[in-house]
Amino acid sequence: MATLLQSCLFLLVLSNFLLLGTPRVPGLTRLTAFQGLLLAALLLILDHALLAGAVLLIKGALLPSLLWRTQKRLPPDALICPTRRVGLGVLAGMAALVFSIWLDGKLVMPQGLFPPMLLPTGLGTLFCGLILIVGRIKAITQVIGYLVAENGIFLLGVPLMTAGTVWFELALLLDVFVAVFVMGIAINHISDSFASIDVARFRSLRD
Amino acid sequence: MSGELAVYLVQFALALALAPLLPGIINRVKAKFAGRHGKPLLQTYYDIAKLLGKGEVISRTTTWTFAAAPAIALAGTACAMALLPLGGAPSPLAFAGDFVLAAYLLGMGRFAVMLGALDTGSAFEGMGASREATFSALAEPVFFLALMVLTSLCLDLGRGATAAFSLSAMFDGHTAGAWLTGKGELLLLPVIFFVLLLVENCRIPVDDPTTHLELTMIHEVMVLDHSGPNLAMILYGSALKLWFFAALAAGLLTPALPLWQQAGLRLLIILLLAVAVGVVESIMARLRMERVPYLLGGAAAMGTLALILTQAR
Amino acid sequence: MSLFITAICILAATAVLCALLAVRPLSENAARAANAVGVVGAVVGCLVGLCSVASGPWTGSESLRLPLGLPVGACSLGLDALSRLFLLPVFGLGLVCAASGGIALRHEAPDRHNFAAHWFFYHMLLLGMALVMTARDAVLFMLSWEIMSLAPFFLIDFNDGDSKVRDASWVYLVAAHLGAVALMAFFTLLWQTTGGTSLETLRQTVSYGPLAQPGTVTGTALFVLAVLGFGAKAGLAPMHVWLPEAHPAAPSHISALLSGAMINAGLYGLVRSFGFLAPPGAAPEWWGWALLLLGLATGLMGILKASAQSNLKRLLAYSSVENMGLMTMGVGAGLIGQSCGNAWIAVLGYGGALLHMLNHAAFKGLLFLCAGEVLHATGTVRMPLLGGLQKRLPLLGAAFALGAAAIACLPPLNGFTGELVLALSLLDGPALFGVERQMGLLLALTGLAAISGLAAALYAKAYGITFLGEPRSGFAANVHPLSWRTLWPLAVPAAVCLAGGLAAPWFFDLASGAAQSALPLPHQMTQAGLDGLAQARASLAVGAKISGAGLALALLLLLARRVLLRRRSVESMPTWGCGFQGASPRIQYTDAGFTEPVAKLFAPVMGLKTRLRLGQGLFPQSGGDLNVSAPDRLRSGLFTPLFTAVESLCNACKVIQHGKIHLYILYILATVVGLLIWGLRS
Amino acid sequence: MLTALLFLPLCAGCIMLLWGRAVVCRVGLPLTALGHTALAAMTAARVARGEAPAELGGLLAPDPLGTLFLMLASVLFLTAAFYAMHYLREEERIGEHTNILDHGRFTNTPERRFTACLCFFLASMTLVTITPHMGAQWVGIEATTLSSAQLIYFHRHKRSLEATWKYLIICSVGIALALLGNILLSVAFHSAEAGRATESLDQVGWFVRNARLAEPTWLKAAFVFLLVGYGTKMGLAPLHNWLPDAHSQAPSLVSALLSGALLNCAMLGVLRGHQIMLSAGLGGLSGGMLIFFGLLSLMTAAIFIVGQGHYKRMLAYSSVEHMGILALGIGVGGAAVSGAMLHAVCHSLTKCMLFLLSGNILARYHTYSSYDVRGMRWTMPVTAALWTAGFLAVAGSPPFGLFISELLIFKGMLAADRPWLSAAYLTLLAIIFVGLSVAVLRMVQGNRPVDMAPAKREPALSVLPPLVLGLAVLTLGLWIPHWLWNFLTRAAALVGA
Repeated sequence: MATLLQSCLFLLVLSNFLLLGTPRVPGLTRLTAFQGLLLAALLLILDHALLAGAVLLIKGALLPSLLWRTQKRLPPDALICPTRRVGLGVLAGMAALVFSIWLDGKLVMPQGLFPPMLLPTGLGTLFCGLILIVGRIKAITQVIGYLVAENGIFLLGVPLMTAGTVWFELALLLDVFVAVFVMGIAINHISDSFASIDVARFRSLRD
Repeated sequence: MSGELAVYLVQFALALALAPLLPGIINRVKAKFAGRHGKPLLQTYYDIAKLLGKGEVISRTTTWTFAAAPAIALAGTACAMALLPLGGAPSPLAFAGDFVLAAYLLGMGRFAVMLGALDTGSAFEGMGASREATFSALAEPVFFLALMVLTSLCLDLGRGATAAFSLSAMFDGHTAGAWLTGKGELLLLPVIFFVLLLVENCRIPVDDPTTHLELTMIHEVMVLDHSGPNLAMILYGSALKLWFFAALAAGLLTPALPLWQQAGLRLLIILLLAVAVGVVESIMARLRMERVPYLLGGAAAMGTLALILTQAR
Repeated sequence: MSLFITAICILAATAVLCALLAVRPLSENAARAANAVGVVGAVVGCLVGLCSVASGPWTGSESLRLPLGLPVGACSLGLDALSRLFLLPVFGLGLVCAASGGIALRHEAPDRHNFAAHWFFYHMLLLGMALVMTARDAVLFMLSWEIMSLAPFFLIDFNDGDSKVRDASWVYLVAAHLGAVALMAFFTLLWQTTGGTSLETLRQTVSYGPLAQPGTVTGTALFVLAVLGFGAKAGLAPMHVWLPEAHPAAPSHISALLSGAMINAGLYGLVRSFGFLAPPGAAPEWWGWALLLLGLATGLMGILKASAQSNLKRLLAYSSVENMGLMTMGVGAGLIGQSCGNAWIAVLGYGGALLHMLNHAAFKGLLFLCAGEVLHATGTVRMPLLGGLQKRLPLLGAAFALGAAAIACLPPLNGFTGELVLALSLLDGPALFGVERQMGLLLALTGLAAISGLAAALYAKAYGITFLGEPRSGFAANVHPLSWRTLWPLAVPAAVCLAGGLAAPWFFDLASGAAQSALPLPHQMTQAGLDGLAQARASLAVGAKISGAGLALALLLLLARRVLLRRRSVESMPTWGCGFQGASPRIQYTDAGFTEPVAKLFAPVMGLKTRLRLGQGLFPQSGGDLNVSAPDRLRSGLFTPLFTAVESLCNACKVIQHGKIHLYILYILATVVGLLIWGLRS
Repeated sequence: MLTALLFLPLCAGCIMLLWGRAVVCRVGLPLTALGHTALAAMTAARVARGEAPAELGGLLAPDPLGTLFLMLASVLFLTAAFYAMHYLREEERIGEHTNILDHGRFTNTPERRFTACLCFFLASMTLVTITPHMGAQWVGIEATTLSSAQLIYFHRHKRSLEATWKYLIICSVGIALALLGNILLSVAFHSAEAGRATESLDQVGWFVRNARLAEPTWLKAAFVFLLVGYGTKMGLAPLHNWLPDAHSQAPSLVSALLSGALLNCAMLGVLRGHQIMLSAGLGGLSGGMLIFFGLLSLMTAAIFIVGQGHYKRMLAYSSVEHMGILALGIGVGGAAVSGAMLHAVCHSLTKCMLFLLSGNILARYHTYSSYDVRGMRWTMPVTAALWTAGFLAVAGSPPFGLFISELLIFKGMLAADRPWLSAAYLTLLAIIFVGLSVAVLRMVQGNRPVDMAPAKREPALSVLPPLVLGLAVLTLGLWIPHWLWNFLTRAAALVGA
């Protein structure tokens, strides 16, 4: 049981670094789907079967397919990021992991609530998502980064379900779904009117 | 008291009467130096009398300002004179701070004359007014400095604030004669007053009243356009002014003697001062205009020095 | 008190009425209606106000508390001698300026200006000033102070089509607001330290409160803030920069009101706040010296800058700065006397300052109104273009001459009296202990003498160049005449100038009453103070008699001249050109030429900028020209660099808003990390 | 009644969305607003009377703090709704739009969707203000983001799209962090939860009551995340970057609502966290962080207001400034908190007024640049007068309400013995005043542009709403009713006054 959980968490961390290291958008989309699967698995291990199904549905299938559809509509050259940013991103990811482990040491654990390594993993995923948003300058990668960050938060919320507060996860799923939906719409508008989803071009509003 | 009043009144009458004598004395001294015989001593009286008998020629440009200027100047000077203690007898009008009034009364006359000069719209008279304005503005603080030495001295002598601030107290023999009792710095004051006399009455080395070149004049050029009774008033007014400053210097030099002697001594000193002016005028050349401030600055320095010394005691 | 409230209500009602009129579209009738309402309201209100000031014993103090619907402060008003004294110029000039303004605005185009708005702000200004002078609560004081400071902005802004006017009004607004900020700090700090906002109770609380012992940090901070805040209003150097900008830009009746009544509020604030800030023995002596020096510097700077100006209204503005400097000297002397235990210096310093305030209101109001009439008659106030107005506008010339003589401190006019009392106060310096104190006061008196001497020169120039001689340009040559119908408002301040000189003791009673109530003296000194005031009053009485006699004598001499000249030839000829025949108005002395000797002496302070363009060739056909200007050094040297520095700093920092969204997210990330470390580092 | 308060705008929005005749939208909007305001007023009255209304099993149970912001949001929405009637008519009249900056043609979002989103926006703000449940509050705030994104993108051109995107991404990230804050919060209370008998929905109250039992480290971390998350939405520097863009691109009435109502709702989230920290005895830390943000926001506002040429951005930065002042007031604590409450009220009214006016100016001059606007006092006198008054009010000069509140906050700083903080506060306020004055006066003064017709009567619906708001602010500067002050103090008492 515990070993399964730990290996899931390890895979999650690994997937984070893969995300940070992947320059191409399709790869990122697949990895998000993979993270969704991992989360579902994790929930199964902590035997929340029902929620696991929901997660599998939304994070594992719905959102990736949505992203997939969006990126199909985009010109292929819009899907590659410069590699220099990628390298920096991985380094930043390392730093994020170290920082979250530091936090883990600082926070006094309530007994029996958090499995070991879950907190750093969650925080690390969150930071990795943010780093992804910072490092990539495509609109769609920012959506993916947001998704990853939400995964991290979701992960941190998981132990609380044992404490009975389910609303976090439900709200989160709903929210993620709607948000990504709206963002997808926005991306479509962007690609229509800018003929590109390179947010680095979003510089007309400044001082 | 009544004796003092009598002395005062006599002296005041004398001052009014003898003032025009001073220019005569000065001219006579200068003439002697130049080896000429010179005008009669009473020339100013003759001039005034003659002018009073004449009509006037008035510039078309001018207004009532021009017409009224000499009268105002004369009145101001006369009132200032009335505040002066004469012959050791305090002025019956004396009050705390009367020297401020005296200074501003003279200023009033000066103001009127300047306006009268500007009223003619002549370049020369405007020039004269400008110079007069500048020099009198610089002379005023010096005048105050010199008098402040005396006020602080009065205060040291234990007079109350109210008594100490009037000319009559400053110039009674005890204060003014204090240099005899070892307050040597007081001897600077007559010098300052003499300088002020030269500046205020526009004598050489500040101004040359008798030159024939208007460009170099100050006072004379301002009154170019006056004639007849007005010019008479101007002449008499400037004579009074001369007397005023001479009396100041004289009041400092006379020690505390019985009233009548003091009065006589003072009169004598005034006349001697006229002689001194004449001497200075004949042995000195006129300073260049931009030098005059240095003269006043020197006087101011002396005043400050005297002040410090008085305070230090 | 009830009369005062009535006056306030009348002014407020008129203001509301004007506000309602202001929304109507501009038209001839609207303008006329607005003028009528504004003038009548102001005149009636000010008359009632004057009655309220006169009502009741002068030194008696009444107070009144109305509910103020704010969680802080209270609406408590009070009338004591000080308030009454400062209310006199407010209501008096308010009345005069309203009347003359109503006449002046007839010349303005009704479709280019919103007269109703103008009158609305005029009444707001009057209201603000009246409330400031009577407020007995810090919060109420600040509110009315800000009303008083904001209203003039809209009044100065009257001709806002002109960029110069816009600039001037902006400078005014900024100066006023910065001053108000300092005051906010001042009063709030006071409130914090004493625990109350009522100025009445402050006096008691401070005397045993934390400010009782001199030289505390709080006390120093309070002093500095007060000087900054009130000094900015009073125009003490270097906060005076707004005055020479605002007064030329504003309509003349506004300049008169601002210069005669509003800037007094700064002095009032200083005096009032020292009333509770410096209880007997609590004021460090250096406060007095600081004020004395500040006043002296302001006075000298003001008079020298004034004599450098060629624009008549700018000249008057700088001379207001100079006069405020003199009053500040008086207050400083008062504080010195108080802290050195010399009642004579203390009471006469205060009395002189307050008396001079009263006089200054009269003659400065008169002079500004005259300048306004000159503007209406000729279309310019640039002295190089004027001259010969005395012949063309005799009434106006006489009024200006009177004002000029008064402000030049010439007896028998009122300017002299204040000067005399100040001089008496400083003269007692030798009675202090220590040569440095004695020399300090006496040298200050020397400075005072220098200032008044320069003032005489300045106003000889102002009147002589503007009104005497021959017209220097077409502006002055063909003026449109002014009848007594337009000039009658000037009669009031002119009369006050004369009465202030000839009836000096009565005017001094007003000031001395205020000085007693304002200056907190320990009771062992009160008797001496009363004696001092009595002595000064006696001196003024004799002085007034003598100068009156001088006036009589002058009239007598004129009469004698008239008698002599009867039946004699009085011919009028052209001015004697010393043999030069081709005399023309252009060879007259100009203002620049008149001040040239002074300018040479004080070049560093005056900072004249001369631009000389010579004609070409040996016999130049096109005449060259000489342009002399005196920009304000403190503005160009201190404030402009400061503001530009701040602006460039801000512009340099603007790069952080670069528009790159992913970096914005980076900001968030960095903030989270930083705050987590801050929160959990222990 | 609370349920009605929540569902009235929801249903109205749905109706507009489904059966979206223009007349329905334009008439329905003010009607909804009126009904909502009436209900809100009733609620406020009950709360003021000291009752504790609760519905949906305690999910909706407003406390004074929330009720205050509820009233604000409702009133502002009312004015904006009336303004919208005029605004939408104008928009329809223009028909074919061209972008002011790049002159590209664009169309508007369908009116039905716009009005519907307005209603949803109101509903979500209502939820935020009246629920005592942190989670529900979080949901509400997220909902405001999603519904207002549509509003910002009303004019469908590139710039508004860019603004919308930035708004969406930055705020979503912020909200996500806030959610994490919530999670950490309940982790902090986990051990305490064990002793909790029944699952009541009045979370805030419960947290506040048992804050001592909570695990401090987690509490700190939770507060950090809440602060950053909701602070992003509230527009505290350096998290404010979406704000000027969104406010400058959104239609003016939307900017008015965002700046006047939304920012306060976001602040409510921060306040809840601060409440818990205070009762946990960690008020020092949270106050310090608030002061830090406040000072930073003031600086940022000063930097960008000085020499700002874009008058809507200028207003946006002034919102940043005032959020900073609020943060300062709350962080300092003591007397300053009630001042901050008053400040929130006055700022919302003033800023709403200014943004509505900016809409008028934009419609008349067709430019964002204050350099190109001249002589407003001749072309649009009423707007010009209100614009000037609004400038004075927002710059915090008497006799407007903001002066009183800023004075109280300053007093609080001195009382808390922070002389340097108060000095910096005054200095920055002065700089901001100067910066604002330059731009505003430049626009108001001067001669009428030659190509522009002289003043014609301005439509009543375009000037009346701002006028009403302006009068309200003026009144608050001279007379604050007793009941209102009591209400403010009660609200302030919850956050440590």
